[in-house]
Amino acid sequence: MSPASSFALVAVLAPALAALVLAALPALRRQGTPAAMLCIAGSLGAFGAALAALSRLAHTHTPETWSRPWLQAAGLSLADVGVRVDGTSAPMLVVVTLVALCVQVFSLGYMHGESREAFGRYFAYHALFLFSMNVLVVSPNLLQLFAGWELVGVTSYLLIGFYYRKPEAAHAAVKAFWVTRFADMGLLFGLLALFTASGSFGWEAQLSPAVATFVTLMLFLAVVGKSAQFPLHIWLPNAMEGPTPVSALLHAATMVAAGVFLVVRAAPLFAQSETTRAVMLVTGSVTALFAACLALVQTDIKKVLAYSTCSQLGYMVAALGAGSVFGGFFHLTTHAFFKALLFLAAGSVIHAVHSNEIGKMGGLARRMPLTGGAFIIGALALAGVPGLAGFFSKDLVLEAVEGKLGSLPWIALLATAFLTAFYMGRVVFVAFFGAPANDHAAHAKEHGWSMRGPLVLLATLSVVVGYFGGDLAHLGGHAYHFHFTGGAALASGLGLAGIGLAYAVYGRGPREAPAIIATVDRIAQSRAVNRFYEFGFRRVTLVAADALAWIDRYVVDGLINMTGYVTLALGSRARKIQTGEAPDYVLAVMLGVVAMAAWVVVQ
Amino acid sequence: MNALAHGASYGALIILTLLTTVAMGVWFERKFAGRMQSRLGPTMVGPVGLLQSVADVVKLLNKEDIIPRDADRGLFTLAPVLAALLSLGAAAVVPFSSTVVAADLDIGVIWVVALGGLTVIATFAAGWSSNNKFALLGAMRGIAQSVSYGVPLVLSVLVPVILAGTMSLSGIVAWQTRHHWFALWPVIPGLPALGLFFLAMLAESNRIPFDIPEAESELVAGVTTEYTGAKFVLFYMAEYVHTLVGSAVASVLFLGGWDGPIAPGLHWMVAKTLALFVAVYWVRWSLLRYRSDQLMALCWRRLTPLGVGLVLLASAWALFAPGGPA
Amino acid sequence: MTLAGCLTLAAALFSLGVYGLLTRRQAVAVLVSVELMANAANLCFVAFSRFRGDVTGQALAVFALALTVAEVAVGLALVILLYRAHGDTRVDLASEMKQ
Amino acid sequence: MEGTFFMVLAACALVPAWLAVRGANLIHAALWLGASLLATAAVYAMLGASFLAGVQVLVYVGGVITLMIFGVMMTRRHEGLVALAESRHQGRAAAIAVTLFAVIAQAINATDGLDAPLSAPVSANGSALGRALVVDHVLAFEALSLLLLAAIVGAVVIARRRDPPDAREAEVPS
Repeated sequence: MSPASSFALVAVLAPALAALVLAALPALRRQGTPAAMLCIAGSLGAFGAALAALSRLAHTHTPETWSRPWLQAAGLSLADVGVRVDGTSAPMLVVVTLVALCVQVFSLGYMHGESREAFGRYFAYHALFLFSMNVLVVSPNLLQLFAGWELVGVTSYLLIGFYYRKPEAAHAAVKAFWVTRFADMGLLFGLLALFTASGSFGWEAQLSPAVATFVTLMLFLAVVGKSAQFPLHIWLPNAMEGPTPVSALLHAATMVAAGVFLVVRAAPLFAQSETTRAVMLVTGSVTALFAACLALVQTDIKKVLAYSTCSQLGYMVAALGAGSVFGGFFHLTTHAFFKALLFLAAGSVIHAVHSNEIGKMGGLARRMPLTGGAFIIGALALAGVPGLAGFFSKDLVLEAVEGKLGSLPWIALLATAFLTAFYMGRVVFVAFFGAPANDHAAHAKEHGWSMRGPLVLLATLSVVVGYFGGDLAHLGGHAYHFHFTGGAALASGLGLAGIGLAYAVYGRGPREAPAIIATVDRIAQSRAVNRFYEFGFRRVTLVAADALAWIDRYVVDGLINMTGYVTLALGSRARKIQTGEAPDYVLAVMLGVVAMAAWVVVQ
Repeated sequence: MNALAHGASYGALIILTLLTTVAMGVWFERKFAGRMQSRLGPTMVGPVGLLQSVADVVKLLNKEDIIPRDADRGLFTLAPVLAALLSLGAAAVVPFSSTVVAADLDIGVIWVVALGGLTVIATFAAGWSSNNKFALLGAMRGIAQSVSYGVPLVLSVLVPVILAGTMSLSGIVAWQTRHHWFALWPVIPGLPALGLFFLAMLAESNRIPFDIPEAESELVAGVTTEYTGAKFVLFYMAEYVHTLVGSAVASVLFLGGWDGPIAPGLHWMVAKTLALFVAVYWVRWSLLRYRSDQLMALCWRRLTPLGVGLVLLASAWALFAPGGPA
Repeated sequence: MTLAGCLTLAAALFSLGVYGLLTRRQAVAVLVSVELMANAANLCFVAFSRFRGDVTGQALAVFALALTVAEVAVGLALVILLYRAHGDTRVDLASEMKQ
Repeated sequence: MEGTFFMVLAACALVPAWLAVRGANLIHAALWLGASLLATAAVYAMLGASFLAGVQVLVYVGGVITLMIFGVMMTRRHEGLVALAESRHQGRAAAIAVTLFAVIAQAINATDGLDAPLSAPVSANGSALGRALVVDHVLAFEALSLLLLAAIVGAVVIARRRDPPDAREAEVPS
């Protein structure tokens, strides 16, 4: 077993160990802080191991796989389980463990007010999540990836529903679960088709065009669900009912990126289908633009960020659809840092002002300079301001999309870039500048170092990570070298313009929203997509279910009940044979004996 | 046919002898009891009352043969006949000397024990058919007692069988003639086994101190309450013969049978048998009757475990002792 | 004396036992019939043992004998129980299982 | 001579057997069963199984019949000793028994080689039987011992009275 893969294995098993201990020892879990420490230790170990694996890989530049056959039957194994360390999984592993570590440390402060029992439970879920995500990331084939995929789905469910006494949270958890589960059917079908066609769950199989299209479309369905792409994005805003650090970790940086990661992972498959990539390109750009529009009008800071996440994931998907695997992956990496940063900063703000509404904030930059600075750095990175992480990756995406499908996606993404800058500017100006909206905002204070430390770390990374694009590309065997082009200038210009517009609109205190924004707001309020699903559910699914229920009750059950009645009737007749008197039974036995003996003799 | 003739002639001889011995035995017992109780016993009929038994028999045979109205006539008649036949039948396999034996069966031991066990049937038939509650109670007690004491009896009999390695009575005697009497060596399973056999035999033949089926102070005369005349004679005789045959079997099994110095074998055998017979009377006129539950407790809690222990010891002896049975 | 004779005798005894088993209602009488059947089976064992010149048949008969004794012991215990429960020992009285 | 003797014994077995299964009197039935078993024992002896014959008399006639009678007496009131209650299956039972006998007899008839005179007795002194019991079939022997023990314990437990007997009262095996 080579060093890199053993490090990766440690990265998987360290949080697993923590989760196992916390599951097996409820007494320890209910202690709260020790459980949290154990969980963070696990994450720290995982992060260290991931870093070691990455450096090892950077040294050798050789992908490594360690695996064991699984589900053996008749000398064949269905698939392998193990770890694979290559240019995709190693950086992803580092990103995941690092963000998880930051979020967990942040949570120490953020979740401080919870009861000790809930505190321990929270961290136990976190450890389980990290384990699941790592399983997904390092998997050497798509079957293990599927297992990790479902595991993170479960932990997502658990963490969204963390405040399970709150009806909205429980509802959101169920919604997220069902929507992603619907999408996961695609993954299952895709895997089955892949296995049928190629006999394995590897992502390097060569498939016929039709099969490749089917398989990748099915996989993409799962991506749409997990990465909250239009039209299955509806669960992500609701998922904001979970604790804010959870949103930062699962629903911004890591889990939702798993969909993108899947496409990156299975790039050889996706490369075989032009159709799927076109679908991805369209879906990605539509999602990016659509979600950005919705983000314009949200008043809940977390929902702004949630739609922003949708939008950025749309960017990544569009990049992948355009054929730029590295573009998508790079944006995934940078986005993970600055979006986690944004969410944690938002969490810090929310913790201070006890509200999610940006209208109830204001002037926070002065009272919480570190948080405000971190949020602004994140917002600038997201807006694609030159020099920050988002700029490089977004530029790469735009470059990839340019010219595809009549340039419509490119235009959409450019518009998105503008809108992104605008809505982030809106949030920044409304929440962090101007006058405090109320007493909470006026007396907001910075929190302890457990919350400030991760912000500083992530802010730093949001600034610098863009410059490592070349190394990242080199690790994955891609060619990338940044050069400032006209497209980049256009994008950053649009971003700056968006910020400027936001300043013009919101910079000097709250003001009546422009007419166009009000229109978008009205459209958003109509919840068209959700209502479409509700219609589909109530009118189609429920009616069909009612019809099926009728058939089940009166036809299927009727048959069964009839069987029962007939049996009963026969039984009450047959019961008369059972006199309960031994001589009668003996008589029957003897009849049988005589009959058998006679049969034998006659034979 | 020769064997058959041999068996028949010796059988007749043995039966006659037994019956004579019974008659003499009754006289002897009465004299013996009289002496024990500081009285004379029979003196009037014949010299020293020797013909008293004959007179008694004649008297009994002349008595009216009464069958109670509600009795089960068939069984009532069958019972004494069966009792007499069984006790005499047991005598058929007992070797009185190396030649004086009616049927030298290879499973003589089992024959004796089995017929002894069958006596129960006769006891029961008598008690039940009499339609008399004393008789029935006596029969019930008799059955419980016989079935229970059958166990230590068989166990004690197994000791010589194991040591000699044969179930033939004459074979056992022959082994003792060649080696030693079982009552003397190996003394630990041998002598206690003799005691056990003696006690179990007393119980099986309903003799004092185990005469609970009769128990004249409680049950009038037990199973024989309703019997008179010839049937009573048969019962009486059967009981005597049973005791006599039991004594003979004990001699054969434990005391070397016809083995003895100087005198002919038959004399030794008769002497040993009569000695044991006298011992039975000695006990009868010395001891009191046991209570029914005490009797059972003695059997199951004392004698049966003892018997098992003796059988185990005998087995160990047969396995490990030098010069054991072939 | 032939094997056929012994077997026919056994068959007759067995059939009589069957007849008794089917007609008798008294628990003890049922036991009597069962014993008759078991005895018939034993007779077959012994006859075949002689026929084949193999002592195994007799061994089987001994086993069967012991089994029968055990059966009678338990059976009579049940009869006594039946008597305590019903004051009678007719087997058709013991039909509580019918309900 | 032997054949005649066998015929007589067979009659001695069958007639009491008939009386045992038909007799109205339970006690008589048990005793008739004993008689039938005695006759069977005699057949055993004729077949050279003298040990088995002895055991048959000892165990069956001396033990089983006695137990049965004991059982009858323990469970019947004195006036109720007559087993009047006959089953309603008379005709069917007779038909079954006759058919069974016919079938078996037919099977015996149809099989060749059963009419040959029987060979020499297999065991003269029981030692071969003993060896078969405790050497060849020792496992069955031990299992049977266990069964007997279980039967004894079971019978005692089933038949014992609910209220614990007086300490002085010994348990009567039944």
